[in-house]
Amino acid sequence: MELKLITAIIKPFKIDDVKAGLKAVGVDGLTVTEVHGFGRQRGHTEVYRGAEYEIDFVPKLKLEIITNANQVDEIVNALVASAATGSIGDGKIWVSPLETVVRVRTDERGSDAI
Amino acid sequence: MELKLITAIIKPFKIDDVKAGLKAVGVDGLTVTEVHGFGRQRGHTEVYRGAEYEIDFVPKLKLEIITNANQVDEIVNALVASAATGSIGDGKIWVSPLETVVRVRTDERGSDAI
Amino acid sequence: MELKLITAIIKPFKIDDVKAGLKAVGVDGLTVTEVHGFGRQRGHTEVYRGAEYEIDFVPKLKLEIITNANQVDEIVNALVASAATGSIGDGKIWVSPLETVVRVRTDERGSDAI
Amino acid sequence: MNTTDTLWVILSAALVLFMTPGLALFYGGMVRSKNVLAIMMNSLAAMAVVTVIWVAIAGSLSFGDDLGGGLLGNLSLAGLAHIPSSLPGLSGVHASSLSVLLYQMMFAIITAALISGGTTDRIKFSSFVILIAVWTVAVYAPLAHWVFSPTGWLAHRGVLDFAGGTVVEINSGFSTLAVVLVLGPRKGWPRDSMTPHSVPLSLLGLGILWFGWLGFNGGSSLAMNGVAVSAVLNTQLAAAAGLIGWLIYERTTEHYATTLGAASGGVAGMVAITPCAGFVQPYAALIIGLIAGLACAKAVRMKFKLGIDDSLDVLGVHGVGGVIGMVLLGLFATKSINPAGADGLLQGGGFALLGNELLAIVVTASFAFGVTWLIAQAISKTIGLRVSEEDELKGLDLTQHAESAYSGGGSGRFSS
Amino acid sequence: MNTTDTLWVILSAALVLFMTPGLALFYGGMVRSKNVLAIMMNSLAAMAVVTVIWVAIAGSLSFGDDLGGGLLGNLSLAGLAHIPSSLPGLSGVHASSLSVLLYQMMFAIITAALISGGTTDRIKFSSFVILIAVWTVAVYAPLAHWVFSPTGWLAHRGVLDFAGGTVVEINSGFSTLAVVLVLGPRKGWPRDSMTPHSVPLSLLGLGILWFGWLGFNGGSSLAMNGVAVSAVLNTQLAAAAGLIGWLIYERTTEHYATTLGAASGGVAGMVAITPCAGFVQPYAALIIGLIAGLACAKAVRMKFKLGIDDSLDVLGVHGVGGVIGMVLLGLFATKSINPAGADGLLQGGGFALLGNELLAIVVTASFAFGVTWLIAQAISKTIGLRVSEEDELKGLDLTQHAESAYSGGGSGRFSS
Amino acid sequence: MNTTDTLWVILSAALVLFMTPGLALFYGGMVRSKNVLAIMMNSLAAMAVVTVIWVAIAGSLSFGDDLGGGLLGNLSLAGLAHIPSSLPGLSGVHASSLSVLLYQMMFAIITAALISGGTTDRIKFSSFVILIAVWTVAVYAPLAHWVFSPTGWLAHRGVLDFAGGTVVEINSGFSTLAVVLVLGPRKGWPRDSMTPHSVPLSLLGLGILWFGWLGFNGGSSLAMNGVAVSAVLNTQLAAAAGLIGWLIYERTTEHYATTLGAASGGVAGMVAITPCAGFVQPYAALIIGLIAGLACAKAVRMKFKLGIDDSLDVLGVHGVGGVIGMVLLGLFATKSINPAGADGLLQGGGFALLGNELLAIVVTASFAFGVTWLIAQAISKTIGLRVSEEDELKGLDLTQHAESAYSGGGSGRFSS
Ligand SMILES: Nc1ncnc2c1ncn2[C@@H]1O[C@H](COP(=O)(O)OP(=O)(O)O)[C@@H](O)[C@H]1O
Ligand SMILES: Nc1ncnc2c1ncn2[C@@H]1O[C@H](COP(=O)(O)OP(=O)(O)O)[C@@H](O)[C@H]1O
Ligand SMILES: Nc1ncnc2c1ncn2[C@@H]1O[C@H](COP(=O)(O)OP(=O)(O)O)[C@@H](O)[C@H]1O
Repeated sequence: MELKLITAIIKPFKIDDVKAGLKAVGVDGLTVTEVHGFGRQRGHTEVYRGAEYEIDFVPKLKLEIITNANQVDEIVNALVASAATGSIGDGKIWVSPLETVVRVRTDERGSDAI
Repeated sequence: MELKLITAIIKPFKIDDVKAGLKAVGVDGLTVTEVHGFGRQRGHTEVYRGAEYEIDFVPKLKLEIITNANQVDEIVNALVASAATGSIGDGKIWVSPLETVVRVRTDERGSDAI
Repeated sequence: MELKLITAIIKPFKIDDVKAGLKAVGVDGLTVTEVHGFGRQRGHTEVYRGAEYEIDFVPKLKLEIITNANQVDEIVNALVASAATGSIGDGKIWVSPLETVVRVRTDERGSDAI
Repeated sequence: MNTTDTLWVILSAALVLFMTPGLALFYGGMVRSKNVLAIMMNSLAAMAVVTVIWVAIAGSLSFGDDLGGGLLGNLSLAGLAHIPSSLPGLSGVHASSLSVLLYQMMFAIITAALISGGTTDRIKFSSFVILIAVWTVAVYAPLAHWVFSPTGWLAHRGVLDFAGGTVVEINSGFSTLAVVLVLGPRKGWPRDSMTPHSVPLSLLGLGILWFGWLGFNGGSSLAMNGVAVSAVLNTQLAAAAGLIGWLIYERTTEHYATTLGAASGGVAGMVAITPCAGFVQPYAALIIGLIAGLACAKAVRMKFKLGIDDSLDVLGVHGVGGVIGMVLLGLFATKSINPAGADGLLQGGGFALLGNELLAIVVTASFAFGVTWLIAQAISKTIGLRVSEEDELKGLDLTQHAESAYSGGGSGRFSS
Repeated sequence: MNTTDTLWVILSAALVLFMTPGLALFYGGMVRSKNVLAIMMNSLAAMAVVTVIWVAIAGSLSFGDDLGGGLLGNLSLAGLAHIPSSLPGLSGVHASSLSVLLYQMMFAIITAALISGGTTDRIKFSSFVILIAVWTVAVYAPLAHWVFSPTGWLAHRGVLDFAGGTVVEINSGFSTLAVVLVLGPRKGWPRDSMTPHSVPLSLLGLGILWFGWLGFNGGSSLAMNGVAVSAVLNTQLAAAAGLIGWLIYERTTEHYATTLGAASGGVAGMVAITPCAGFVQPYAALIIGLIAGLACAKAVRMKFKLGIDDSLDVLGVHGVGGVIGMVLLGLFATKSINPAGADGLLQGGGFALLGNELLAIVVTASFAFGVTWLIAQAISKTIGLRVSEEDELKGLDLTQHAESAYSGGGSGRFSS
Repeated sequence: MNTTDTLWVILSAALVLFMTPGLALFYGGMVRSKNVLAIMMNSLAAMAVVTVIWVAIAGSLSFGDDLGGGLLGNLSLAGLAHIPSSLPGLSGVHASSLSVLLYQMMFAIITAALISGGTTDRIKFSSFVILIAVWTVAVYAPLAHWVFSPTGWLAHRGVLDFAGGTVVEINSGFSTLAVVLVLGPRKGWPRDSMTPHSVPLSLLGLGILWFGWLGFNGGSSLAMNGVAVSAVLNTQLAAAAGLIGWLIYERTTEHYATTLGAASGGVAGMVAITPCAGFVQPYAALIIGLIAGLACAKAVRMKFKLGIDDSLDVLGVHGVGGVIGMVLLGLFATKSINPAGADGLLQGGGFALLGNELLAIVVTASFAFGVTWLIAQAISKTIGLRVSEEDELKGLDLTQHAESAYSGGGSGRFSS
């Protein structure tokens, strides 16, 4: 069975909703990274003793999910449904091909490792 | 020569063992990210003035290694051997295809850039 | 239109230059992660009450940029041009294939989602 | 003027002043990192605004000549320009009058700052400033006059309150409750996780509070004498017992003992001993602290059932702890420690004192709640009390103060 | 020896000592995380090195018998081995002479530590140590003699300076300016983002500074009396008003009110009241603080135009604030608060005092700037004042001290 | 009762109390972030548990009427209910007896808290509580009686120890050694990296310790007099010299000067001056501090060779520093500073004092080590002293206290 990596950038405060949305479609493993995004969404201004700084990097979370190819659509849809707020900066999802997956504990490979 | 990206999620306290294991098979470059994982491994409970929080995200390290395709197996095996503790939550490894690698300093491309 | 993911490891203090370099070639979205790199660049020594620690992990930033395939070369060149200092540890760039990209807010797919 | 007494009062004033930054840290550690500066700023604002208002008017309303019926002082002390050698009713005090007014100013500051523990994460900065400015005049000053000035009607009736079980503790608890009810709970509360962003900061705050509280209670003798020594000792004992009480509650009901619980228990013990410090014996201080630790641990767990987002438990710790202290003072007060005091029920003094203490509790809680509720409503209906939903989500540090508490550096974000 | 006075002086000495770690935190929070240890280490170095130099020689140069013309003390007190029961010119002081010398030592320490606010992020540790060692003897001690010893020429002329508007504030401001001009700006300044890595750390520092400053100013009466009480009260008032002034500046010109601004305004107010604390009435303290808050807020925004990287605004806050305090003292001083003082212009005293204060400002600023510039040049030309570009980029914590302020743990980097 | 003396003792008590949260921070910064709350909690526990035990019994065992032979006090003071106007043997003390007992309580607290510096990262919380409870009665109280009560056998022999070189410093050092030997090293020590998670927290702790130590040593005169002033001054001098000594060691042997080294040197200097503070001249304080800084810097580097994981160097700093202080007191003590003292070897007093000091060192070290070892063994064999390997790996904050020191927020982990 082919394997895919789904990467999603989301707004941090949506993490609980997204977790729930993913659980509903059978995802029970993922890896989260705190990242900063730059895009259409405006950042903010900070001021320290009169020195103004434009901060255009916005805190985001990156989710990585490895999955069987046949589940990709369902998961992407669940991500979109649970992460969207409708306002700019909701984030991106991208899907990449994988060649192998291994479970470290057991050395299982492929779909069994997920 | 084809190039691959190996990504490994491991338990943080195994980093020294893994580094040693990788060195032994000739890996002398990698990139590490502090991440949080969610999976079979149970998290823990925290309590603040009686409010209980179930924390299911577990701290993990993510390692990214770019390498020639012919070394992938050896590296994956070294990762499994050095990162496994046998208990749940030891992590995952996945391998993805790459199209180019560039060394920023010299603009070298491909295998030379590793 | 084919889509690609460009990943770049750079020295943290170059982020402003790189952002400017990327803007010049039309990149207006990216995601940044704080990472630690291990490679040829030497780390440093820390000492606490006589206990010496060799720290070989060096702070780096990881940039991820999703883009149309036809822009990859231009972006990679801009990255090399803006991130290079000429000294060891300037970092790596790698390019991977993507299968889909989705904008969470609108559910747009493919090039439109970038 | 007795110089030793004055020195003691000045030193105590400095210690109480130091408690407010301590409180800012204690509270700051407990909130999420996006709101830490905003809550610390509330304490800073109290240090500035209440100081000015106290000098201008509130100090005089509290300790000026009584206007009649023990209800309020007049403006004889306004501006602190002409200070009599002894304040009305305090002719037995030999510390300089100015030092006493300075010391009392610090009480007004920290009481105002305490309110921020309930309103954190959602109150507009400008509204908080207006709130505490009005409140210092309309709520704090009358209460201080009633209880701390011997010419006040509660003091005159024989209510005992050594260092502010009513004026500081019950007052802050019920005033905060009023503001919180007008303000509403934080978005996402109690569903979302709102864990303390830095417990060590809170523990540091506790350390400063504990240190300062020795002067907060000790100084209330307004003289360096045996009563002052007892007050300091009792504060230490009640803090220790309160800490133990809270941990006992946690261990027996929930099987763990937390550091935030320990810190909270220490505070609860010191809150409860505040009215009692110069009136009770050491063994009583231990009992009072222990009961306060147990009871406040229970109390803070009830807000979830009541659905009241008193975020950092001002009511649960200061309100409840203050009530406990006042009630137990009615039981344990003894003239053997302080001849100027009274004997409580268990010391053969009958119900007289207990009755007075209960009256003071009811009066303080009602007055503080009622008037503060009116002030909060007035602000809410006019300029608004609360930030927008979007600002609340982004955090008050950024949206109210254009700052981030912690930053990595380069490009404003990444360490370089 | 009067024990109460001695106790007050000792307590004040302890409070001033505590201000230096407070300053280390105030400053430490404002720099990037790669330089926080280095700047804190500068304060630690001042606590160690200035202590030794003070005992060995500088204390005596300041308070020993005048060598003639009020220019410098002799070495009669060197080593603090033989201390007369009262110091030259201070026969009216009944606190122990040793306690006074101890108290004054703490002033020398914090004044030296203040310089690090300008030189941070680029000064070599060893050079900073040498700088403050020489400076304590060549700059601080003469100024302290001129102003703080009644036998000094400025004091003798009638210059009033209660707790160091010249010796501490103007001195540190202009000394720092001199070093900064020799040192040059930080690499990347002002283009690169250099945001504070931990504002809560700075706010904690402010809390400690505020607490300590009550003793810094209060203790300068060298006796527990009405002047001491006034000095403490005025310090509190000026801090409050300074905080408000700075925030008013921010809100009216830039539409926000920051916590770092609040903290800075509190400091500005206390700086300005330092020379005035025991000489003015409460209303004047409020005015002085308010003006200082407004003016220093403006002043710190001018360094960008001048292109001078006085990184944490020692000149803008301490230099400017000190000048404001000295000038306003010439207006507001009144013998009604301190019979040993004088009446200022607005108190019917004419221009005499104001003239003296202006003279003291000019003398202090010129002397501090000039001599410090020579010292900094000498160091710069010999062992060098500044770290290498590469070390500056990596950060001083790693390159000067082989340490990281914050670390995760495992493999020296990741929490495990 | 002399009010000035009492005020000095009370103030000193407050300063010593403040040292324990300071210690919690000093230690907390040095451990990994997964164990910071646990070690701070050890200090909080000492503040609570030792307070109660001191009032109940240990204070009386220390300062009650001697049971015979100077070995232990009786229970006359138990509960602090009936306090004589002067404590046995202390009729020359005019501070209130209760204030003295309060002050001494703070010593017992911090001595117990010091032990956590050795046992951190692996000791069970409940076992630590039991350990210090028993230890306060069985180890601390007897030692305090022997040395601090004039009726104790060591004091009676003429042993000098101004503020606890034996009772606090050597005692904590060797008691910790005993517990550490029973406990064993941390998993992974010394191979794994265990870098301090927040050096600024430790530097803040040092600042508080330094501030408090002025009262720790100064207050031990139990009166505001020239000896108190000398004690405060000497503490400052030794801290400064200790800091310099440690840095000299680092620079000459390892080519760097660290901030943690500076902080440790300051502590080492203050440890060593503790027994000497009120007995020696300023120049001697500088020498004592310098030697302590050098020697303790060397000492902490030896644990790696000995394979003893005294994690934060309680033996290396407090044990070694205390021994150095006691020995040098035998050389430098002089009646010119304190007529109630004695002359040391270099002051023409012969070997008498030095002999006494050496005896006190040996007795204290042996007694503390021996009895503490028995207590630790008893706990280890019954309820266990150490957490499980898994819990140690996860960290004590989570597994002992169900808390994380630092958290981002949302989902309990990520800032939102
Ligand atoms: N080209 C890109 N490559 C990588 N990440 C991107 C790219 N564009 C946007 N992102 C990520 O997606 C986030 C949201 O993008 P943004 O343009 O702000 O809004 P939207 O998702 O509504 O289009 C960004 O903060 C960034 O993390
Ligand atoms: N489907 C997945 N996609 C991405 N990462 C995963 C996935 N499943 C698990 N992980 C990562 O691997 C870690 C370990 O997984 P877990 O299920 O806990 O145990 P095990 O590795 O023993 O199967 C997780 O914490 C998470 O970081
Ligand atoms: N094989 C690799 N796989 C992944 N990342 C690598 C690899 N080699 C180097 N890196 C990353 O690139 C950074 C720079 O590499 P380094 O070898 O130090 O210098 P250079 O870029 O000059 O070759 C490293 O810190 C690491 O983050």
